[in-house]
Amino acid sequence: MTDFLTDWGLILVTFLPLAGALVMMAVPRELTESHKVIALVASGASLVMGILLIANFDYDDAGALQFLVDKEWIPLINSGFILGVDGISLPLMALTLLVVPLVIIYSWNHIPSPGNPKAFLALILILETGMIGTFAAQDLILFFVFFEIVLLPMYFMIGVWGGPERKYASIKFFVYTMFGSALMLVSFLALYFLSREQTFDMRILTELGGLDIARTTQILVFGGMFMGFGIKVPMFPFHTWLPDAHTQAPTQGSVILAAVLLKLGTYGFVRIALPFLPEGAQWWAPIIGVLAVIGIIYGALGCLAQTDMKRLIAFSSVAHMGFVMLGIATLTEFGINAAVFGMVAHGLITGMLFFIAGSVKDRYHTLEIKRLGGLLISAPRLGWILGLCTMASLGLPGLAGFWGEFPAILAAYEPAPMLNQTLFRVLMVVAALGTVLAAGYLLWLFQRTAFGTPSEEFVDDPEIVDVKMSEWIAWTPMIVLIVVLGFLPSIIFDVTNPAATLIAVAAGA
Amino acid sequence: MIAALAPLSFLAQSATGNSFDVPANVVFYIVAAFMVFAAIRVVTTDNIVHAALWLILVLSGVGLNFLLLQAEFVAITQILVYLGAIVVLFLFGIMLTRAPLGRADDLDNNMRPIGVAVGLLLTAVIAFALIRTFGNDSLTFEAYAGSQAVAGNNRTTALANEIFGPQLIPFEVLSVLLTAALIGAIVLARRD
Amino acid sequence: MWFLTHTWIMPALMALSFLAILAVGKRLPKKGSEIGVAAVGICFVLALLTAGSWWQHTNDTGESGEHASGVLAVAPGAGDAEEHDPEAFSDVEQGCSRVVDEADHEGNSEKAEADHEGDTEGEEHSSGIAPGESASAESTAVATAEEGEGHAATKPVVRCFTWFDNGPADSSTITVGTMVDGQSVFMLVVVGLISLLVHIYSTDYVNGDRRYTHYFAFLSLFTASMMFFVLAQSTLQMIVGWELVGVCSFALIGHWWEEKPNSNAALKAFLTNRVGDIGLLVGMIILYFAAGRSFSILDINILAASGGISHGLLLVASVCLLAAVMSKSGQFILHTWLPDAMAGPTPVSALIHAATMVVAGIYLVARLYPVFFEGLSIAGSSVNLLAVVGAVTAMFGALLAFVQKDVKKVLAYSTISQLGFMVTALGVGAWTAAMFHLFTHAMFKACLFLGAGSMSHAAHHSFNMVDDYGGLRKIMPRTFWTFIIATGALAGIFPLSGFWSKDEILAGHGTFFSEGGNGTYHVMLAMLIIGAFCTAAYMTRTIWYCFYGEYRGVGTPHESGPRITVPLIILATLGAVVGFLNLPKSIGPINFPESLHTQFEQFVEPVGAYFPSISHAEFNVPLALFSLAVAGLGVLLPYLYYFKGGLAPIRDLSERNALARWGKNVLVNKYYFDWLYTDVITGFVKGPLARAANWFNAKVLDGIVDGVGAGAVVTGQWVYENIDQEVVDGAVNAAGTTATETGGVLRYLQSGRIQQYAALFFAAAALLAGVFVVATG
Amino acid sequence: MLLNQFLLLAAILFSIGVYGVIVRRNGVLVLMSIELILNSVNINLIAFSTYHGLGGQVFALFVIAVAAAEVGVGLAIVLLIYRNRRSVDIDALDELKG
Repeated sequence: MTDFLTDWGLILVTFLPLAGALVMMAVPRELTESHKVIALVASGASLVMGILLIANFDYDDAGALQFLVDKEWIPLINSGFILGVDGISLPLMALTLLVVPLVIIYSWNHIPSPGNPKAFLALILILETGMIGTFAAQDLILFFVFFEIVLLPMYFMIGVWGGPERKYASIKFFVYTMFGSALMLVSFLALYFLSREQTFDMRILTELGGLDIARTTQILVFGGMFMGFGIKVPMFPFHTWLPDAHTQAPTQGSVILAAVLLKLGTYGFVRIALPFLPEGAQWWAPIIGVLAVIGIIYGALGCLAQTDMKRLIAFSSVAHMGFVMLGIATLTEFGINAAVFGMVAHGLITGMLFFIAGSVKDRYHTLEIKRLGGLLISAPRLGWILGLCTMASLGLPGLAGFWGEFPAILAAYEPAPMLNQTLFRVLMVVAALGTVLAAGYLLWLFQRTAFGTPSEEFVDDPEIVDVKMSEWIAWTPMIVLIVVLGFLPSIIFDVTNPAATLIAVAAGA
Repeated sequence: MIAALAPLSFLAQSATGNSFDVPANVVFYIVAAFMVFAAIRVVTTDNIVHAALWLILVLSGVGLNFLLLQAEFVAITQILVYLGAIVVLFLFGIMLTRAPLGRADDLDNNMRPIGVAVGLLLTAVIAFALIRTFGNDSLTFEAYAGSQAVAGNNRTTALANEIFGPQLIPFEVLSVLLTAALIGAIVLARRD
Repeated sequence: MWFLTHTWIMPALMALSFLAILAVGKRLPKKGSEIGVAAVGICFVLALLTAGSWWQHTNDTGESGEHASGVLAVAPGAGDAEEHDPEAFSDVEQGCSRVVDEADHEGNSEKAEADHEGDTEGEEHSSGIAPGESASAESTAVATAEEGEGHAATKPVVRCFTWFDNGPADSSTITVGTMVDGQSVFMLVVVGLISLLVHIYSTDYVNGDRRYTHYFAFLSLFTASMMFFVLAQSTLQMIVGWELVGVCSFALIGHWWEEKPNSNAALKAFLTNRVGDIGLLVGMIILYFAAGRSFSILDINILAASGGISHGLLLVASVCLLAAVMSKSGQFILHTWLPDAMAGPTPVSALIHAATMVVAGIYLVARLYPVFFEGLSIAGSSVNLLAVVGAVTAMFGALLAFVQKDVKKVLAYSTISQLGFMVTALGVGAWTAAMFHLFTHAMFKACLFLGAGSMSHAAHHSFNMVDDYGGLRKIMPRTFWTFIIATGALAGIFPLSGFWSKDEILAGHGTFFSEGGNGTYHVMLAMLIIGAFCTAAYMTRTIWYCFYGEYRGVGTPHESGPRITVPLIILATLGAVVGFLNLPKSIGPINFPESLHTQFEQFVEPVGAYFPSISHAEFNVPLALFSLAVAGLGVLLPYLYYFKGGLAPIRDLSERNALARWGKNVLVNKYYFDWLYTDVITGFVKGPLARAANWFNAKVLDGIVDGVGAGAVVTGQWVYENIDQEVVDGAVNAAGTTATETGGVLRYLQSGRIQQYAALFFAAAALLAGVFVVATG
Repeated sequence: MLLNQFLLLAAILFSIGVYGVIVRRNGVLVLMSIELILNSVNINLIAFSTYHGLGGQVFALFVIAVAAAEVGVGLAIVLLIYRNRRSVDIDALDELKG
């Protein structure tokens, strides 16, 4: 069993969804129910494999890559088919494996217009393969391939199943990310040519840690990655695609986008940019820190100006990812741990918020905050879940969001030794200020949507019902996780800590 | 066919020895000048049919370049496929879309300056990189010598060995692709 | 001992109760309230048992320290300190405090025998550490040497487990657990008691409410969070508890969220607290790093008390934490949320916004006292931030209470003012006095709030005492008497509890007649006395409006049922007698028996390396008399005005003393009285001062809060419209526009023209390639 | 002969092709520009194959084949567009516009 897992585990986890998508191709389009079942089975099988992996993961050695698959792939450029997970990829992979089946369950009776579950679900499965692959890949070219695989399904999800402005949003999303990817690829190639071994193997590149690469070059190459990953995160000046994409995407798209896709960028920073180019990272860290904090404040201000619930939540992502990036910018174990925790927490919480926004839209056919209100009367359970999620999102201790925020702020007090302490302490205070703004806009949202009495147009609207069965099934695991992680942060911290320590040592050396 | 072309490739043959370098170079630069001029005409002419004809010139020049580089088979294929098939396809396309056969003023959009800028920038960057990387490296055709030795001094045989040996699977995939493209083109172009 | 090591059961039980009520509450016959009442009842019993266990524990420690606990004389017994101090932390589980661990470690190496008595009860956790005698870790030793106070060190019982690891393996464990010492035990009892009574009271008071079940669920959650906070072993845990009580407060203030003002009040409370929380987060972070990457309260306290942390850092940290205290405990300039918080149900006001949650700030300061003590240089100075903030709050809060019509608002301002007393007490080094006042205040203020609730229950849910109350004395005798007793206690009337605790605070400032406590805080003392005067006065006014005169409301009021009156009676009784828990050693010539006096001090106040050596003020008879007189005057003036105002002037009084003569002169001429009271005192207070205060309160402070909110929205809007949509998007778009002659910036990217993307793409690729070509050369 | 003379020629052709892709409005002309780009790549492949063996020639052949396929499909698309809109003006193709 263990041998099987070691050899095939990761491959199966990664490609089972893709296999499911291929099977769906062969099934006629009219059999919508079968498509849903196949999609669920494929992602479920992947989840089961994932659980097996998680169960067999050696937590004492969480800093090392496990279940390593190392096959020859493109010998010409010395690029291998290398998959592996360590303490940092594992939580993110688990998050992906969890979220996708839930999204498929949610889709059971929420296929957005214009329908066609076959294509929709197949795209979700392809997306899953891309996301898991990105977290598992240990070869730059492989990483890049998976990273780009993600782009297309998302583009189509927004462009076909999206809202009225979908074309603009999808193009913006595509061009933005594509632009970043191009620069990122150049950086990868530069790494290849500049490294002593001429390899794309991330293990070797981590080990080399920017050896032989001059400082200026490191800074430039890091800059390319910064664009690629930073756009995906999205960091402050590059975030403008996000609100549009989120607002226009169908609920499922928004959830996946918020829950997993944004993490590809931050994961890239942690996995690739920091350990490969320590000196570049050190040069860029203050810039990243400042941009992150600007993002926190700016995202919050943006939220306060929104009149659309979904757009507000989208803007809040900018602020939350700011905390993640602040953690990364400190180049300390604490900061990187916080960042990974923040990614998972943000995935769960913002994912949930988008789920709720989608359900509200289903019921009210509008997300304009002004027109909503009295959700707690019309649909009490939905309202309470929204309350819980807003509380989690504003970083209430005892819920998952806190452990992404607080340690990041904490880490900023004492960043890695070579960074400017004063600057980071200022950033810390500003970031702490951001938590107040976060409370402001989220509670404001909650007050305007949930409190009060429903406006007249929605009183006794038969469509406004409380949480449905498929929603319960899809949401319960996420809600439970939000609460459990809030009280037992060790579930994630203990896994990420060894790996984060290695990265912090590599980047801060 | 190939044999018939043999006289033409004397230029290439001679390239190995320094003595014929000069005529080969002369031919190259003349051809290159024509090609650049023709290529510029392709993208600037305001007569769409002329563009296709200028394209023929460029493609032939590329074929000649292949000959200079001792790649006769590719040169032949280039001429056959491009001139025989692709340009004809273009002309069909022009006719079918009822493009204006004479001059037309609206073939370009308003992005000429940016196009020129991008083009010059690209040229500059690539040229700079090339010159710095390869400098004055001469062509030696060493690699050909090795494979020819195996295939009995016949370059075409060597090429065939390569295609139907190590590259067989890509080759097959390519044929599938061509079929798929054919079907795709039919599907797209058919009137429902 | 078992109870001391298993205190975690209490918050866990309450949390369980929260979940149970949410899950099945609605299906139960009493809609879930039975679960809550039962759980909190068990918790209260456990808290009492814990307290008993602690009492036992302290006595044991005292004996083993070979030191009679009663000796209070200030005698620098250095030998004594060395004798018992290593054992002072023998009940600290290994790993909960790095400093203690190090001390233990070094002790062990020198002297392994070191058996100790503390854990003979056979509990499995806290044993096994054999602290050596010398405990020569630098910090501990320094601290103990300074420890000159007389009685034996009380031993905190600390248990913990790893919460998570963060950072390199050797120095990164972050623990969660319980830290039980006198302070937390007494607070547990307070929380348990008030919570139990409020639960019982609520079963009647909110009966039939639309969200009865939710109400009880959140009461349970609140109790759980508060206990979690009180028992916290690490500062991180305190943050968690701190925020959780805040969110419960949010939920309960906004209990009737259908009405906008209620949800506004809830938002205001939460946001104001969040502003203070910036300070909390930053302060705790500073302390974490200052204590060598440890959240442990013990570590922080020991290091702070022993000079292991620089004064500058402590100062910054304590100022940051003060912001949190100001918001949570309603101290001046961040107090505005507390009166608004009265929008919640009255029992909630009693439990959360008077007796327990709002004192979390006080508790925080008391818990991390060395930080404040050293950081603000409390000993020996005559002014510091804590004292100033507290005194200002005590005075202004009391003044504001005059102009309120709503009985709950009077009580809310009163709470603010009393919290100011506690903060000042902490600021002048009168730690025990602050805790004691916290204790007594919890009793009588809860009683007052519940009494107000009882009245509104009778008077058709109105709290407007001026317009809707009156003459309730006869109709609601039990409410009346309990209210009177609690008012007496609040006003500091001898011998009710408030007298003792308030007086201890006043004495702690040092008096005008002699020095006392840790310094000479004369200015604060004066302000507090004014505050005390006002307290007595506005409470008398309240009593007049509520209970005397004719009933002015609608309907026929009636006395409330037993589930409301019984808690009132219990609280009033306690409010009357708990003052005797901490009698001074002597009052003038009268000496109290040893078993009676300074009990509170002995069992609650920690002594040892994790607590600074504070000195205790002696009971000061002149000061006590003076303050009593001030309180009496505070009662007298409104009494004369309201109760006797309509009667003929009392002539005889003027011949007896000067003060009464002055009062008489006022009364002789009604206008003069009016002038004095309405124009000069009330007029000034109610007019310029209160109005100014109210104006400042409403316009400036609220204005700032609202303004910041509105400003943030406006800024947000502006930023969004101008920067986000124009500049940032514009920059993106501009990249494609460089060579275009015309066309709006925004329109361009939206063109959707592939060729522009192509141009952009190639240009970017070329540029980047160029950069690399140049760079890698 | 120098390696660079071929490579530079290819670079120039490539840039001209890019220019064409950017400025041409007619779909057929854009396709022609793409052919220029593909051919410049082919020159590179062949030039390098003199150093690295016949793989480059094989690749060039593949590129030619793919180009043929591409032109086929591309023209079909242009045709389709023409049929639907009576124009092959790419500027008019603002389907992607938001």
